[in-house]
Amino acid sequence: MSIAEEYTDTTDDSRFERGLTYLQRNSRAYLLIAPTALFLLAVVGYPILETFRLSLYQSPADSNIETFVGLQHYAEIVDSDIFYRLLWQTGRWVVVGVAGKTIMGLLIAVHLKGDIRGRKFFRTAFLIPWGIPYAISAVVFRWIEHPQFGYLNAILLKLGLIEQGIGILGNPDIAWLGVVVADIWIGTPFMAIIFLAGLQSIPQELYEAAAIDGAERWHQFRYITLPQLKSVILIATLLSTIWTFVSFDTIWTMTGGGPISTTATLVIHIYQVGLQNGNLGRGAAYSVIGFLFLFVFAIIYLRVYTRGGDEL
Amino acid sequence: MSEVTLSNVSKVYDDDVLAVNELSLTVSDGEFVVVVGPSGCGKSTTLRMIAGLETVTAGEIAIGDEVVNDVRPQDRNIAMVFQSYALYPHMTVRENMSFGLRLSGEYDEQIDERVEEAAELLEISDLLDDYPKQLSGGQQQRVALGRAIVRDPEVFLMDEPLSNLDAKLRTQMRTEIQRIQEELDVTTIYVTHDQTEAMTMADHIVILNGGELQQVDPPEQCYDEPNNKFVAGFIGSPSMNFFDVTATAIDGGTRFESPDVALDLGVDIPTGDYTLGVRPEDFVAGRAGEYIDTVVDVVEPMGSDNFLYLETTGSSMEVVARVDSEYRPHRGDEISLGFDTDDMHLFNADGERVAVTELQTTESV
Amino acid sequence: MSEVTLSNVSKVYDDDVLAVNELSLTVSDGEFVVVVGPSGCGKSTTLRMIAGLETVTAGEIAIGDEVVNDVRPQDRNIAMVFQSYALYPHMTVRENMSFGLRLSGEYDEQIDERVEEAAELLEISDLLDDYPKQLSGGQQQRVALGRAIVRDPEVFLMDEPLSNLDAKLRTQMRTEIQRIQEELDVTTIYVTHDQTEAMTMADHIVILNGGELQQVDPPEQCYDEPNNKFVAGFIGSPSMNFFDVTATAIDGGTRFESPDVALDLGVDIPTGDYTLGVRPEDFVAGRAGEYIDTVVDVVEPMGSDNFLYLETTGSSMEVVARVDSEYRPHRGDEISLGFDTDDMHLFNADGERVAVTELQTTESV
Amino acid sequence: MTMAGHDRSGLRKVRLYGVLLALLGVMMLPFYTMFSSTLKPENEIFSAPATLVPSDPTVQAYLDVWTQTDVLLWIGNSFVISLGTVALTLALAIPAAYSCARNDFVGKRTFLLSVLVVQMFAPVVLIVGLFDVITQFGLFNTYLAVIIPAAAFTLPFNVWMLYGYFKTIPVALEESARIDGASQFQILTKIVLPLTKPALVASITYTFLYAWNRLLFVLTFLTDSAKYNIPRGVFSMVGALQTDWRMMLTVSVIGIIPLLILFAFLEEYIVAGMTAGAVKE
Amino acid sequence: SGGDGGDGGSGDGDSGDGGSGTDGDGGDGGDGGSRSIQFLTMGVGDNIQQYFEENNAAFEEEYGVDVEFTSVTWDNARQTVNNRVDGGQAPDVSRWPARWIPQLVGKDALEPLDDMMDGEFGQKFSEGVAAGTMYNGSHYGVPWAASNKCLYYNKDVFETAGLDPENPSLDSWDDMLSAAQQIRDSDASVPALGLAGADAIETGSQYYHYHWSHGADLVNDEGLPVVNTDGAVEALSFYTDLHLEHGVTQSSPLSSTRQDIRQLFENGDLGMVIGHVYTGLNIESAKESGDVDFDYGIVQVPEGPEGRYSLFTIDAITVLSQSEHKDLARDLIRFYFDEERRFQYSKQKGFLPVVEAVGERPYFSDSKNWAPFVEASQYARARPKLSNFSQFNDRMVQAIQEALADQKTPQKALNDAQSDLEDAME
Ligand SMILES: Nc1ncnc2c1ncn2[C@@H]1O[C@H](COP(=O)(O)OP(=O)(O)OP(=O)(O)O)[C@@H](O)[C@H]1O
Ligand SMILES: Nc1ncnc2c1ncn2[C@@H]1O[C@H](COP(=O)(O)OP(=O)(O)OP(=O)(O)O)[C@@H](O)[C@H]1O
Ligand SMILES: [Mg+2]
Ligand SMILES: [Mg+2]
Repeated sequence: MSIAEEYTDTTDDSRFERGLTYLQRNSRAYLLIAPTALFLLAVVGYPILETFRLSLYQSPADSNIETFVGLQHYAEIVDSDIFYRLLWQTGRWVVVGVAGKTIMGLLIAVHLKGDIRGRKFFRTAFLIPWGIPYAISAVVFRWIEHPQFGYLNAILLKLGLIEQGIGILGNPDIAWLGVVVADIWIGTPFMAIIFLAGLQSIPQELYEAAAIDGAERWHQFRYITLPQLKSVILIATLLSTIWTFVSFDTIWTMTGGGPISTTATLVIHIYQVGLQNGNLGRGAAYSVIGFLFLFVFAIIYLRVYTRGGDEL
Repeated sequence: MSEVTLSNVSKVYDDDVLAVNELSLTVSDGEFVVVVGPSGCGKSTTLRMIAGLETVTAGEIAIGDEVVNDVRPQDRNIAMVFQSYALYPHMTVRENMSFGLRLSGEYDEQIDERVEEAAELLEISDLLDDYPKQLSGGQQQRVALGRAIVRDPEVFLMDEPLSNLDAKLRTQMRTEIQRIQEELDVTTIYVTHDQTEAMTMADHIVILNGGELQQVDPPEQCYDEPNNKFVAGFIGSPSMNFFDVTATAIDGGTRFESPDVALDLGVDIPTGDYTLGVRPEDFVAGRAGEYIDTVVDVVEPMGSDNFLYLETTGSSMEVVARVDSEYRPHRGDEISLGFDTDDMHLFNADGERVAVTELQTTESV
Repeated sequence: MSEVTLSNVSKVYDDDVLAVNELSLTVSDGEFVVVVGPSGCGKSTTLRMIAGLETVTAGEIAIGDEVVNDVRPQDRNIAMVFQSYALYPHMTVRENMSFGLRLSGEYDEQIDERVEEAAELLEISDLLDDYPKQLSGGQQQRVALGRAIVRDPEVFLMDEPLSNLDAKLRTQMRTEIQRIQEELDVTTIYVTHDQTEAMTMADHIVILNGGELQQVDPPEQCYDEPNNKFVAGFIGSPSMNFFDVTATAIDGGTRFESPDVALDLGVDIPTGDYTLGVRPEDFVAGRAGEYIDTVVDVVEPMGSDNFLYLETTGSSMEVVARVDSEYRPHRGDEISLGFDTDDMHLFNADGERVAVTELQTTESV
Repeated sequence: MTMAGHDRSGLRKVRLYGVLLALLGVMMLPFYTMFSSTLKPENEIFSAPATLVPSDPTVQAYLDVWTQTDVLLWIGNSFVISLGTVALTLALAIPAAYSCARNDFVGKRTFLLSVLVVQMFAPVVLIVGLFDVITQFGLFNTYLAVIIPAAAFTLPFNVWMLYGYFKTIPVALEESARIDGASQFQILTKIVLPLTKPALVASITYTFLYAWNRLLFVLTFLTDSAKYNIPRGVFSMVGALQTDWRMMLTVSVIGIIPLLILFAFLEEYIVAGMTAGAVKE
Repeated sequence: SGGDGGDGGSGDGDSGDGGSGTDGDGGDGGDGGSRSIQFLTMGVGDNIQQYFEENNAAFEEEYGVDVEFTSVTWDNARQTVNNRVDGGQAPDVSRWPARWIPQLVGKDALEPLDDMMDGEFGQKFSEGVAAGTMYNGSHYGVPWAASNKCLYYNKDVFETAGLDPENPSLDSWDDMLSAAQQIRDSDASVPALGLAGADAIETGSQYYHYHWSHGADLVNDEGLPVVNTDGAVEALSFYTDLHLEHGVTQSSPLSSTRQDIRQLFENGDLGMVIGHVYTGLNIESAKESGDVDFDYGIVQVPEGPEGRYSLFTIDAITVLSQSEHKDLARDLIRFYFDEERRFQYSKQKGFLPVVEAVGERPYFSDSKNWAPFVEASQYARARPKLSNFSQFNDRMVQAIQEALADQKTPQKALNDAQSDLEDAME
């Protein structure tokens, strides 16, 4: 019997007592998380539960009468074609959007990391998109891409690349890309500042050691920066995924989900069904499904992350 | 070719700290040079400049025939042990050690082999899959050492690589480093504050003080013929004992006098103020009436020897003598210390060495 | 009262590393104890448990009369020098050193005074307004030391506080630490891998190996009467030479024999396998035909002495001897090494000390 | 010799700035669109094709905004809401994140995961229920009606972000402070937080801007136009059939100015806090 | 229904109803004496902001109350209203499209205003207008404003294209098409016709003109969808062919909202567009400030094989049943229905007057901008009153887009819409 086993194997205490001493020993830890837990519970606990509850009811827009329908909403959703199309459209929206923001953010952060002249200017300038109300940014992007008033078309026309304005947001094949670009633009500063903060906490001597080991810049990035940023990247991409998944303003303002619903995501659909058309129950059911997707994703993501032996 | 040459190299840190001042130094191909000097004298800075981690404020550094001032560290083909270890916290010991090899595109088996070999040598085979934070200080240091020695660089730079190891392991590692260095015939620059390491490992010892070069010579020469008072006091432990003496011309030589010493030598030397130095182990104790009269203050048994801390009767100066462990006087005992004039060192008012022996020889001719 | 008592203290790290095993130890009030042992033997862990930074897996630690297992570090009134320095990177040297005092609500002038006094002592007065990253390794270490000594704790814990200092400064610091410790009469537990520090500073030396206590005794006793083979080999540098010998009864005593040694002693001792140990400095070189015949391999001049690395003619074992620096044989010279049987150590098959001298005395009675 | 060196580091600089400027250009195009539009007469905004440079720049829009709207009031309200949210969020997130970073307790993973759950519903969905909560607490039409939901939605990021950063602070530093006699609170305020400056700044920036840009909560929970923030102010200009885009954009541009000042200030703060490594590892 | 004693005698302007100070719930008079009334509207652009500010102030002065006036954007209006109604924070008075009335009534959110509408106050409105706020046999609001459409054309463009600007002969859809073709083939550098195709409610509004005039309808008398009749297919075919076949529209109509094409026209960058009164008013004011310089004409929306229709929308002002100040709310309504105030509103906002007396003012019949719209009242046609109209409309817009994008034939697009709508409306 190893010493370790010997000492962890004290079975004398009753389970309850042990639980009690455990709580006592960790009381500070619990005390410190308690305000956050309680606050969140108080503020969003009810809305979330309400969403779950509503998803089991038929609650027509034009009446206060709710009818319990069980899982009917879910059944109908899973049975509908639109659901799968929405999933696909949400998926590509999230994947491309998050990847774009992450890459752009990293690119900016890496270049801003050093002690360069004009750092303050660049840093501040890169944050500008973040300071504009999202809906305004979306409007501006809609204009930029607009076939008639848009700067993009104006530039292309001026360069003689096109003869007639192209309507990116009116083209069912590429409209979603037109929206993703705006989303990336809006979301990049966040990524950049997070990564910058992460980069700044990497000890310089690790780069020195790596340089001595013969690591080129790319290697240093790959073997020092990325692993050291791992937890930051994890947090940023996980949250960004969630946010992008539930994001609404940009799409809604730019295309309203169109054309032909090709830019609609689950959330856009939820808004249309639940809030515009007043089918709250159906909207809630969609919301719960969206939540389940994200939840499972988060768990898998964290699992994969912690697989290498890293702590959560 | 991997001779390392520093020509008038200076380093001024941002905030106007002159860390290294016009240092010129040549380390020949395959040579093992040990850099010593008081804490803060610029040892690490020098190493870091050679590695390319610190820009050179003035002067030139060349590796082989190439001036490397503007060559990036990764292109200099060096291996370095950092004073602060600088292990990669997100990599296991194995990964830490193999990182450089992997980058240079070695085969996996070969990497494994070399890493395991080095780990065995450093007695960290059991720790290969641990992360740095799980290791003790000395274990971390050994990993840092291992990371350097698995590679096959042109130049080894080691910054106090054994400082956190115990005497036994240290002796062992010392031998291993020497063996590896000789085997690979790699030019090596080694910073240490350990006298034993300096004395036993170095082809040449480089002594720095306040960013300035004091002496570059083989170990024994540094010990026996220190360039100046600083080196004399720095090399050797316990330090050399110094007496401020005045030289006056006497018949057939010179008389050196202080409240504690009075010594007539058959040398011809300008009169004036000098400093006379005698190493603790060069004292011969017990010859009463000879040269210096002292009273025993403390006796420090060191196992193999005893250190005597004595006070001179003349001016109550502290003097240290190292004697055989069997000789063990008591506090308050009066002892007279003698020394051979051959073992005596003499420095002029500027602290520079005056070669007494030669003078003596000259005189005797 | 600030006696420190460890009773059967064990530490198991999460991943089942047994770092300290059933350690019992009492450090009396005001005592200076030095902990030594090979790298990774649990020295830092022990210190950290006493400080309260590491939970105790089993056993009890008491400071004064109070069991402190569950007392928070900040309530233990200790000062500690970390092996890794652990300086606050965002504070200047002055702020680093005064942080503890400030927290305990001292007056500003008093704080300044104490910090400046300590800085002077540590020769870092010029650096008071620098940040840690602007300091050399040794300077950082001195700041770490300074941070501990400005305070007025019940217990000092120091983890290799001088490892990055040069010999001279180290000697100086050593003396200072001892002076401060005596002045304040603070119970001190001091980890080092430096033999000189251990020998000169300690009231008692604590020797650990693999998490287990080997010996607690005054320095000389550890040196002269090591409890076991491990201690014998660990204390003293270069290490003791060991010879595996077989004891057979002969007329009027015992014969110890190995390919290298043959020695008849007038002792009565069970026959069997033993290890015979002789320290390098206890060899007397040049007495041909006496005990051990060797061939010189390497001569390492150390300034004050020479180390001889020799190979026994019997079984080609390596033997180290320390001789006067004037005695300087050449590679290949044949030398016979002798030693006084008084200086000889004997260990049984379990590595435990067999008191030869006493046996001899017994026999001679 | 030194020439070559200059060339090389010069080249690197050129490349660095090249990349930065290119990125900046891409990031700035939409802002340029916005800004240049504010200098155009109303009709020119909708000329086809667009004029890339205002043909006849005028600052009339800025004057109009100044005289005709409550833009200062909106900015002031935005500050109140943003600062309130930052204060509330950090007060909650710092202890929680610290607790998770330094302790290993049963339920930690669950806690961290549940914190995320908040974000997994679109705010437009939760707002229905949130409305009840806000009115239940009697907060309707108060600043808190915006601050509290904003805090709830920024908490997850803050908890996770700070949690991640707190973990990167060498424990040795905290241990050292404990030995020095620092209380848990002092360790947090004197050691941990100063060392997490970059992360704190990121957190604050995020939280501040989240609240700054929040339209939905203001729209839903504030009816009193004296409490409007900038986005709400901007969108109060959207008409049924006709919208004064120029004024809206102008307000948006003006709204950025205080932010720029703030960012510049924070930048200073980050640089001041950039100190690394005093632990041998 | 019975007596109209409630608001006896007051010509809804001034003093008469001082009694409102002590209406029903005097209980809340205790605190500081100032009561407040919440007035929610949507889409108050800058052009009418001042109107409300001034009049609210006047009302506050007169009645000694606070008016808490809130305007939300159209994008968020629906949701805000739902939230506030569901959350028990409904305003006292609110103005919104009459087509929302059914849904709100379903939630018991609205106070019947029959007392006002059936009384003297109701006399202000023509029957057709008054019917706009009627649902389930009760008036749940007072008509606030109305809008309808005409066809604008750019005289300069017509001239360039060799068409007669003063006599454009745009009577039928085919006339419009041939004029457009002529513009397309001419030197005119602008697109001939504005076509809305973006994913927005208004795309439906624009299209329904074509739909109805081809004899198609949205729902039948039983309220069931009938969107894929032959007429409907013909209408949609015509609509999409304008773009796909004839190329007379601006590029990429799927990108364009109704606002976009209106802006194009107002800037002189379009030949023709169907628009509201205020398009003309906007152009006038832009011409005044020198920003644009072109002449335009207004004619009736072209006629189709089965008639001519102009989409007619009514906004209603309502009192919410949650209100605790219902009498005061009525006072506010009466206050705003002062004839002069109504006149100013229409004039400034560019909405057709709903009060007959105002509509008869020569200001409207004499104005070249207003007269065609007054005339268009005879072609007025409202969207069907369906509680789920917005869902219905969404589906229609999708069909239009599918056809416009050439993904489906008009027939198929409408068939699919029909079947989806049938499912949805079961
Ligand atoms: N955090 C940890 N997790 C797991 N194992 C650890 C941890 N810290 C130390 N150890 C292990 O415990 C043992 C004792 O470590 P400790 O740091 O006490 O050694 P030490 O005697 O101080 O050595 P050194 O002289 O090298 O500093 C080592 O084997 C080490 O690998
Ligand atoms: N980054 C820095 N910024 C400013 N000054 C520095 C910096 N690094 C070192 N110095 C200063 O330069 C001098 C030389 O430092 P260096 O690290 O080379 O000393 P060292 O000889 O290695 O000392 P040690 O034996 O203590 O490690 C010291 O006085 C130190 O304070
Ligand atoms: Mg150094
Ligand atoms: Mg240790």
